[in-house]
Amino acid sequence: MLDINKIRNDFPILSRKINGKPLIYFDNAATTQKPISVINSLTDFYTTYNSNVHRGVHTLSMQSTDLFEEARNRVAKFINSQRSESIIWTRNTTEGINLVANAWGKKNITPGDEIVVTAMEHHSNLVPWQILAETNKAKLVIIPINDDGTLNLNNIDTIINSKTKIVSVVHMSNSLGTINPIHELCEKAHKVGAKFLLDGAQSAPHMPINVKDYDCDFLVFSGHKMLGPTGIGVLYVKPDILENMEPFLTGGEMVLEVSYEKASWNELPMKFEAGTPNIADAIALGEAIIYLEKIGMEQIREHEIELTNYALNKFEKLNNLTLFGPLDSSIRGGIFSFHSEYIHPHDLGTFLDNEGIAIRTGHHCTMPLIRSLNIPATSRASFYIYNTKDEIDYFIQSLQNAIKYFTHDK
Amino acid sequence: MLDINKIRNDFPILSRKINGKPLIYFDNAATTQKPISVINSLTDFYTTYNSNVHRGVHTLSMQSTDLFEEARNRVAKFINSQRSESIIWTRNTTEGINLVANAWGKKNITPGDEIVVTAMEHHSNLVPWQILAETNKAKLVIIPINDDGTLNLNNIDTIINSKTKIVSVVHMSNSLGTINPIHELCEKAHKVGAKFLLDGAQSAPHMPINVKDYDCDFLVFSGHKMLGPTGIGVLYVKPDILENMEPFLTGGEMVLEVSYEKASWNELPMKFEAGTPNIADAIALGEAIIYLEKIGMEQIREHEIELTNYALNKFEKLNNLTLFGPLDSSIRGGIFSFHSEYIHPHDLGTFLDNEGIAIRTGHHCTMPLIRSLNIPATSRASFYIYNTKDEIDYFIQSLQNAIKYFTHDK
Amino acid sequence: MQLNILLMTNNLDQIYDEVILNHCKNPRNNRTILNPNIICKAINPFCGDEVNLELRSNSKNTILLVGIKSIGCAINQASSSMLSELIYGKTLTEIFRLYNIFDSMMKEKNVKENELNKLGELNRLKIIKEHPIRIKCCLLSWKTLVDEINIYI
Amino acid sequence: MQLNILLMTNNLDQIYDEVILNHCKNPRNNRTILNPNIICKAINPFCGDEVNLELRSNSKNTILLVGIKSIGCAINQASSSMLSELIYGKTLTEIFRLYNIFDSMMKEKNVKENELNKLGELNRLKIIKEHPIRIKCCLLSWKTLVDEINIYI
Ligand SMILES: Cc1ncc(COP(=O)(O)O)c(C=O)c1O
Ligand SMILES: Cc1ncc(COP(=O)(O)O)c(C=O)c1O
Repeated sequence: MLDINKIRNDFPILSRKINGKPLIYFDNAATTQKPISVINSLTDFYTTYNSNVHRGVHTLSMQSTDLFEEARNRVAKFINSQRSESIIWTRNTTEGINLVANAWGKKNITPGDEIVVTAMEHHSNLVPWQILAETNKAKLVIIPINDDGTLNLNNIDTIINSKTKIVSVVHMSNSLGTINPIHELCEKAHKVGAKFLLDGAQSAPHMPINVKDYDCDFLVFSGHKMLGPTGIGVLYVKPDILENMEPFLTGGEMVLEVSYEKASWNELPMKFEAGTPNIADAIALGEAIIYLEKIGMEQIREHEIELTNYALNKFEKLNNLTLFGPLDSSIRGGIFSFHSEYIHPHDLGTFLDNEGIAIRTGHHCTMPLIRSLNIPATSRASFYIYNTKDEIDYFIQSLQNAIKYFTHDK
Repeated sequence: MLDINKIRNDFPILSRKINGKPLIYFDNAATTQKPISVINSLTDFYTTYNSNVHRGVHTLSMQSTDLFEEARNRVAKFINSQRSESIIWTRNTTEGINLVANAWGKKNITPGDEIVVTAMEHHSNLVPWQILAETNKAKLVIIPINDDGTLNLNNIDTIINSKTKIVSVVHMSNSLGTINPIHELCEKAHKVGAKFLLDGAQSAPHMPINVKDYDCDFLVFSGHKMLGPTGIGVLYVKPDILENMEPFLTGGEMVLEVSYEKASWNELPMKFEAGTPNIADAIALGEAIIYLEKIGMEQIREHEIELTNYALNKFEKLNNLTLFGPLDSSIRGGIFSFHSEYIHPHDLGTFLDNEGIAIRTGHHCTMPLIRSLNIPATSRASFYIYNTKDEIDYFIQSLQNAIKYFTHDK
Repeated sequence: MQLNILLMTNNLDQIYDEVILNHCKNPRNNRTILNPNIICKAINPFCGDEVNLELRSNSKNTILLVGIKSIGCAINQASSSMLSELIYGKTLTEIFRLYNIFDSMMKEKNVKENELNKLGELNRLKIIKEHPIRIKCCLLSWKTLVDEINIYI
Repeated sequence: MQLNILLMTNNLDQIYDEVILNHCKNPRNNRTILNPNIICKAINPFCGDEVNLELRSNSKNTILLVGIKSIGCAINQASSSMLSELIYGKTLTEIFRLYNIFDSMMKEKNVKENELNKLGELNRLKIIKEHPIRIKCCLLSWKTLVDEINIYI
């Protein structure tokens, strides 16, 4: 059991009032709040160590480099990557996927090849593949979903076939909460010789991640969704693939030798990090990981299963709305998308905001999925380590009040 | 005249001791230190407003969006851009140039075209063009330099000709300090119908920048070199060009409508900002600009001219080393690269570090330039608003001591 | 940091006042009409708001009949319902002027009192300015109409 | 934040101790030799350090003559000069072992006392561990040689 009160004290923003009411932050799938240790790490860096990294012989530069590379090692351990060279800093999940689609994809996808994603992908794990498929004359194939928001794997052996070159799948859906069967999909991809990319944007913050166990070739996630600052993300690449990838962004830091005519590339992972990196935020992400590991990723997952069961139970009793996603908390994260014909998500969002509750409304960057549900948008509440059952109670109550407000005459 | 003492008090790191000596930070061309207002802006954001931007209906999201877009407006005003849509957030200068080379270049450079850069470009303004020239079968043409580190424009009308499609030039050289004649070069580019990109990484922090006056088509710079945090940079694009540029990174935020088959693009500038942006650092860069504007960019330039003249005068008296770059402070920034045959830059760097002085040694990401000087590397001292003549005195003294240390027997 | 929005009014009943809620619960002219000569439709893909507008005008470009079917949030519905009442009997040129006043009001521009009066109940939507993300909801039906009639005037 | 480096010794005379400065001001075997049978060369493009190494060995792979010309920083020069003394009279296999000890020492690995003793003056370079950026300078000439002789052993 997490000591939620203690945890909440570490998050200064949670004591903020919104419209006179205590903030209930249920927009964690969009971005999470930051503990004081992460905020302090930024202040510490800029007041004590700030310098550009690599190749500096002065003390500040050596110290910055040390902290920066230590953060990389920490990320490597966090996802059980054996080599820290496998960790490439990106801005966010989106950049990570673009990097793979360009640096690996452009070279390895040939006409007639197939790229497989699922029907529940975030735009960031869909559009880069659409573009790659178009430029390299490949075909994008979609794994469909069942009504309960799980993947429909009935025809999976037709979908993942000898033409498949990469399978790119979201670990935990940010719209449905579904946790997908990664081991199975990765194995199927490898069996036909395809690579496997795991979009861990929603899973890395909420459950233990183990690249060695999954055996995935690529993993991407964003720091800002796991207590870290905005502007820093991670791309993990399996060592043997990394060696054969072309660079993506080019310029300073990523080169070894440059003449006016041509350039050769620096060693890994610098080859993929052009220009001055986001040093302070990388270090702060390391600090966020320290915080998460202190609580324990297993414990975090348990806490969220508990909240999820609690919320599922509450939602079950409401008959004026539809909840999306699986009802089994063992394959669902703490993400609740729902729709009510009695209230538009925008109006609900505004109503709840008036009660201090922050939820997200819209298509959550999964527009084709939301359209396939035949609704314009959903409302989404998503939980994290600092959320409580009391907050869920208040939220469910407010939700009911909102529906009343917009359906009955005053 | 700047009130340097007052300014120094705003920079917490300047009171740090390095090896028991007060820090003299002369590595500003690599990255600058941060004033307390910028550091506080990060803390403020994460303790009070933190949320993802755009499309959120809750208070935190509206406030974050407001602050984020306000920072964009501030950048627009800072460089005298009429429209804030012209301001695209990037990670750094390097990403900005890559974005142009890809989103504009891939479409507009055809076989036989010429791309013009100078012999003093940073790798970040060289390698992306090498790659583009190779993939699009164009030719990269180099404007040579004179012995005094200024551009040699004798054959400029042959170099910039009807085949030229883009001229991409560093405003202030990070290795030589040279300030290039932008008006003239931009006019020549436009006369032949070519676009003009200005690499403002070293100029935007140190002098007034006016995109309307220069009439440049693209301008790039990095927040971390102008008191802002690492991880945020700016690309300015002239409005009419912006409309016709293809997206670069794709995914969340930058799309308008997405189906499983294809996507259409969001309005400007979001079309070029895929995924969750670096919100906190963009806002903090806005805060850095407030700080710079309070001092005044004209005043900053004057201060640096004064330091430059002072340092030039000191360097002139040393006969055991070679100083690179022009000796006229009206076309030179506060950047001093030099070489002495009596001491290797690495050893000098280590020696000065022992005295608390941070300088950079190496090729400063301008390897072809440094090689053309027939030396392995230079030592570089670079100044900013918080540097003083006293510091220059101590630096020059230490420099002489270092040469003594390595040439005479103890 | 300067944050205008910090001072915003956020009392729910000020946003969803009686008039707005009434329009949204009982949308006026919520129908299709016979023989429309102006038909337009718009979708805001971000939130799924959708407007279907049908008008019949005479040779003097005066609106004689209005039908509007609007799906979406309360603000979009109320704005559409108000539009359907306000444009009745107006010429296309007059509608264009009304739109300009409304658009200016929503974009923080200075608008004269006597101009604002022409908007009637639409004035109630001024409060939405403080929720920038929802200004689009207010303007959707209006912008749709004006984009269409632009060719006639 | 944990910062091992914070505790680093930074006294200049510890880095550039007399022995190191002496080697760098009076580099040993700084010459080309006649009829070398092993020649190798390396450049570190980042700082321009350059090493040119010429050796003559006998049929038992024992080094009989050493010439080394090294350009670069004091650390590289000292390391090269020490190398030229240390490898004299050694077999290629012995050199390879010495390199492994030296490399381990510089990379924070545990190395036994009696192993370290074999390095002689090279032990002085241990302090460079605290300046990670300059470890490459220490190792350049050694790595160049070992990469070359790898094919012989
Ligand atoms: C002239 C110039 N251009 C480009 C860059 C690259 O900047 P960044 O590393 O922030 O991308 C630099 C900084 O080193 C520079 O000085
Ligand atoms: C599943 C999933 N993938 C990708 C992303 C994109 O993350 P970012 O915006 O940090 O690039 C998100 C976040 O919205 C997500 O939830």
